[in-house]
Amino acid sequence: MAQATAKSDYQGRIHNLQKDMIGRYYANLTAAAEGKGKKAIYMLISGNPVELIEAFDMLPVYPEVNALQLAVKKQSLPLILAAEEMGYSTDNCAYVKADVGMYFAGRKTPFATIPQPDLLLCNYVGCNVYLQWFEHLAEYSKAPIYNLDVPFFRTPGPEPLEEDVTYVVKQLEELIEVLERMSGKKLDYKKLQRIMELSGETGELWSNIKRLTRERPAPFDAYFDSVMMMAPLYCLRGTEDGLRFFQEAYKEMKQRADNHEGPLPEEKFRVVMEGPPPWPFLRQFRDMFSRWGAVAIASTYSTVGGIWEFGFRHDPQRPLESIARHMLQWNVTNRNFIQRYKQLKDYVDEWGADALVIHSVKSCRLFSAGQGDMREYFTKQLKVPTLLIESDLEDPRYFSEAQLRNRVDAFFESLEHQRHLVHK
Amino acid sequence: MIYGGGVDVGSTQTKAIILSEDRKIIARCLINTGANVSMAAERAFREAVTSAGIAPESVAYVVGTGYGRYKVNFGNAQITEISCHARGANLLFPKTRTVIDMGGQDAKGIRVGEDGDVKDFVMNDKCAAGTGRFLSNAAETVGLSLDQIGPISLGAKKPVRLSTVCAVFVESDIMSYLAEGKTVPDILGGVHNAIAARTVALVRRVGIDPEVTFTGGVSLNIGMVKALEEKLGQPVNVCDDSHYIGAIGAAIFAVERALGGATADSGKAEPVHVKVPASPLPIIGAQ
Amino acid sequence: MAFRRIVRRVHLSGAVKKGEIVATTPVLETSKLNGIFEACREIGQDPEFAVAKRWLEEHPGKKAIGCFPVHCPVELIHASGMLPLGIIGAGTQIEVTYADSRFQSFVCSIVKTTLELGLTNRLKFLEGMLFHSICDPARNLSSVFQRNFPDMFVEYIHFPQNFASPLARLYLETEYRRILTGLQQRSGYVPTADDLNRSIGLYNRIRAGLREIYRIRADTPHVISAAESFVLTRAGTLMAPEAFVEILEEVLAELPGRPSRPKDRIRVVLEGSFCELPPVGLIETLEQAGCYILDDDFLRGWRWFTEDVPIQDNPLHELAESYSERAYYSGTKHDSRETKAAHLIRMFKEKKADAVVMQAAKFCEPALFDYALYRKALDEAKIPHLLLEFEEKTWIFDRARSEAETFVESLLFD
Amino acid sequence: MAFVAGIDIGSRGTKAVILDESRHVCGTALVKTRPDFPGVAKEAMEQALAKAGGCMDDVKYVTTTGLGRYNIPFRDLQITDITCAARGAEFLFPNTACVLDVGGQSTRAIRLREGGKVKEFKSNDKCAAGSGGFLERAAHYLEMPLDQLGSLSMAADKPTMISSVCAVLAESEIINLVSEGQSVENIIRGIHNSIASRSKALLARVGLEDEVTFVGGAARQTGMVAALKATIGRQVNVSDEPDMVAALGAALLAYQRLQKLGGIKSDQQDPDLNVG
Repeated sequence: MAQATAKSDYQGRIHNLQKDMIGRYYANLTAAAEGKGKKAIYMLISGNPVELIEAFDMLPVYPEVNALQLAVKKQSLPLILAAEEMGYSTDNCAYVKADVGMYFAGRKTPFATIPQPDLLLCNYVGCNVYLQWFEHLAEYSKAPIYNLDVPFFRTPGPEPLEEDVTYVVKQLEELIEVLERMSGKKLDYKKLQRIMELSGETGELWSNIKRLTRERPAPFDAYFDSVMMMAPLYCLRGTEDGLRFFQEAYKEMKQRADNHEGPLPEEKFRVVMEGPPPWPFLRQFRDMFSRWGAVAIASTYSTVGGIWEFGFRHDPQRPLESIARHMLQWNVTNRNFIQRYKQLKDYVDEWGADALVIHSVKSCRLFSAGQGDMREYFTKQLKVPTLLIESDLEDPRYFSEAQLRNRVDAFFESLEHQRHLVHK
Repeated sequence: MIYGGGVDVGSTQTKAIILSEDRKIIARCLINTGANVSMAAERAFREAVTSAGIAPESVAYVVGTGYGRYKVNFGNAQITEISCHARGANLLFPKTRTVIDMGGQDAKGIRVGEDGDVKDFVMNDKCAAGTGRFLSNAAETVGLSLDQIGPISLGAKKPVRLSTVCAVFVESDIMSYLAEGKTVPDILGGVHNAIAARTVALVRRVGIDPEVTFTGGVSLNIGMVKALEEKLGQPVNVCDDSHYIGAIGAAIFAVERALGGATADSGKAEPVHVKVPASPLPIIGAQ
Repeated sequence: MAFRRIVRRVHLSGAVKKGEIVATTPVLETSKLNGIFEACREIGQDPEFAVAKRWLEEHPGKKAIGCFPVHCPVELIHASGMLPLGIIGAGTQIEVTYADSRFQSFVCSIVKTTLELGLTNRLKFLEGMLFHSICDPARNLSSVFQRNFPDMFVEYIHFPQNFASPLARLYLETEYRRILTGLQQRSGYVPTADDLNRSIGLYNRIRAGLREIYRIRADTPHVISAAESFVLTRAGTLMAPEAFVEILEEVLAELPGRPSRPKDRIRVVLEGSFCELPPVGLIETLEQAGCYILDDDFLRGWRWFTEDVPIQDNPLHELAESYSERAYYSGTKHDSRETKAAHLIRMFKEKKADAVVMQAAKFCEPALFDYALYRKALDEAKIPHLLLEFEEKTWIFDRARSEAETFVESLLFD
Repeated sequence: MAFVAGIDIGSRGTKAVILDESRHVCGTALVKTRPDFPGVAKEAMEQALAKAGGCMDDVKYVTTTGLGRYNIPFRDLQITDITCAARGAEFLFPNTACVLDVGGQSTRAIRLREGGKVKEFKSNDKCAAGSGGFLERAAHYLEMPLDQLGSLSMAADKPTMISSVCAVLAESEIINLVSEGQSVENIIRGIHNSIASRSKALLARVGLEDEVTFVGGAARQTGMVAALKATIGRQVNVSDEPDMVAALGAALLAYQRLQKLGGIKSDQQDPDLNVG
């Protein structure tokens, strides 16, 4: 039984490194909250233009990261309830509710004190809830807001519209003016280029790491272990620290791959994971798959902040344009379903997967609304065994363990049975 | 003679089946699950063994299934009811390609292969959970018992349309219709149609190939059988053992494992318990 | 007169299903107006779109484009010689049996019923569908349409959200040009600026007429009920604008002479139903419970502008400009220049209302998010408010009725 | 002798309360709701009248409430059960600031104004479990008579956590807890706690203040009341017949109307007289 699986003491070198670095990041947040730190710029993970913020020596704050961290630490429910008492609906995104609850609870968390925003930079990439979220934070904090309006990647071609790129670049220029007013100093273009360089190399390493999971066994779980590497990718991208982390990470993962080490003693099933994980029950959820020897070799969730494994790199020669393309084109949230289907299919084919698992979360309709069609497409059209299960990424009330386990067990039982038949 | 035992621990009822190696049902037992699940499982099994008139030892292998499957402590293995229903339906109706199972907690659609293997399956969405509950709430609301409503629903002249698939709020729908003066048969007709429509929509996701076998406790409800056949536009297999099918499937697995030389200690339907690395926290802050 | 024919056709089409609470209009059943409203109600509830199909039969070679709420630049469709239609779910008219295998139980009803219309081949008569950036489910719905109906022209319009910047309206103009190019490829006709201005003129007339209806409602709510103006507006989205403008102006001509008697009701402003359509029976339930609904955001995107779109030599620019400068607020338009709450309270005061009713569709995130801020602001302004959640596919309103009645009781017996 | 009556036709039970000319409660009755609402209402009213020692003709004014309020031909007036519950609670406990009504179907929090009038109210979300019906089913599943739930709940040492908001899913959660071998006491207390916390959320929405009067069938359960007290940390009033409160409110409003219409001589009323 899931409970029976022993907690392993596996801790890679990068776990400690990550712990230190992110620890320092949170220390910076607390410092800012106490007025002893940098200016705090609230941003959203999807296609975040963190490079610009770094260029102005300002501090990126990600409400999403804070919200998921609260969930992981099992702190989210009371905050969600507090928000619902304020009038938020049970059907509203629980990330927002946890964040709002935390805001009114004094912004104190077990991991940091979150500073008030100096600027709400709503880099609205794909998700409409982002707009409401920051609209509400603006109302509560009275902080200035800039809606960076990123048109949805809605055209069939491989490239976004030129008008869209120009539109976003022009807005980035507006944003630079805003940041210059805030900081009282002009943008240091050379510095920005250096940051872009760092981001470029970081992206290169991250891409190489992600392509390692095409090995058998995959050296790490591209869903449950990737999330550990995502934090530095968002909070430290464009810094020397960030680059160092990914150099270490690549070394370690490459070594594991060369030694044919996987996260599980035996890799029985290779699955592609779609959708965010249930943060409040990450362990229980992972165990449901581990006990079947199922390893995620790719996941769309690890591309919400950007898709690097298909070649995108930040370009020091064209900073604003490549930031714009990162936002418009190279992150999963700004892509339509057809494009996401393609991405999943590429994972299944190039990474060699046995099945697709769709974790449908109520909170994030950007991800989930319509995943039934995805199931339809993969089972009926592509004949890829697909499991669709429902819970939530933040709200523990929507996680019914018995039901989930039942579905997961049944799914792998049938995959196992199919294999026996093939062997016969 | 080798025997296999299947124990299906459901939310409300626990069923046990003893199967002989030639796949003959030699004993069945059904009791209420009640508050102590492992005890219910054991009692059902023991009573089945007794009525089979064989020695408990001669049951070489026992498989537990259903929600309480992990509570079948004396069992050798646990297998989900999805696999078991497919296998059980395959024994009773070998031409089965689609299984529709309506239980108290879940509704399922299973696409089944020639040898009773699960090709694909779907289970109800969160908000359409509790088919059995939907019916018993409806029965309660019109003041009838669960086994009465099926036959009565057949007398519907103009079945009503329910505005909800929610087992909790079906009550208020029914109350409103009663307030409007709709007849009980028409309301119950509507209730059965609503569930049938919802279930067919669900099962369509795995594709509906004949023959269709209707399993689970609700399959004993004639009103539901008729409503389902109407919505499907094809007959469905049902038999008196329909609500035992989970246990039967479990017993088949048990016999197979027993004949495969597996014994109480070597049996492994359950996946091996591998050592799992700790899920690294996405962000390791101060802990 | 265009209208009589439409009425007869709808009756012939027989595609209409009753079963909702019957309207209790404050006048004699025999009047001409009631005939119009009754016909409009039936047009609005016809899942087979008989009126539009008949128009297409009468105009060989013409095509129709479906518009998903909230907003839609109907002028672009009309000027390229096609018929814009409001495809806004199917209410209680059809059973959802395919669409819920694609969209989960936590997705709002309109998304499912609209897809159901498609999956049951009821939208085959359309050349295409236009969606736009209102919310995440609608966004994904456009993709699901693209995958499931490859022959259909499915476009997704990006409406900018950064109105603080002058870039936004310039961008919308280029986006309109892109949509127009796509439309004219399908219609085979390249509209001139004059064509566009003619369409703008026609829809200006319609929108002005609707603004007048709403003015009359606000001043003399007993003369025309919210349910009536709703069915009228909805019918207008399902027929040729040339035909609708006649009906509209006929209604406006008839209204002054309409016999009616003011009732003892509370005066409310309704907000939150800008996308999914509330069942007519629900609006009537609210009115029967004792509310005069002075203003609402039903079919916001089809009434769209607070004043006429100027007729100038660059129509696309004027349309874009109007959206950023002269459009009604809605839960899907985020304008940092004035908060939605401030806007709602301003409207409330203009209308001299007693209370606000937030009528949000179940699972509608934009409306439900707005409620949290509205509630805060309304409490601070000491304005009584009631939240009602609805689903288009309900026809039993006991719960809403008793909540509305209680709300009215609590205000009346003050 | 002249009487007024209040009848509450609820989803599960139909309740009648009879007041006499001096506003004494002189008869109450509870019968299970059947499809035929007028019949049930009449039956309840006759039972209550029998206790009051009167007959139908003595009843001068009938107010109906609950979901069947429109279906009673012999009513003089229908009023929603929220308004009635508020009025009844204020009559029983004059200092009531908030009313929590946990009925068979839904849970409502009501904030009062002076005179037992409704200031604000909030019903539970369609998907939020925590109605009396949910308790009944849990009891049925745990094979416990409903009236024992309360006392059992008091015996809990380690209440379990029931997190799901949906009654149906909460039920499978309960089943899961049972199969994990949790004690019935702890599970029942867990249920009571979850209903209490949901109730607190509703009360907070309308503005939680002293004193809270708890009405509806669930208020009969000591364990439920204890859980509520513990969760909101405030004074909780419960009358002997908490499920009669809406019917009582209806009767009081009937009395008020009849008085306005001059059906009752003002010197006969004694507002201080109290029941409960």
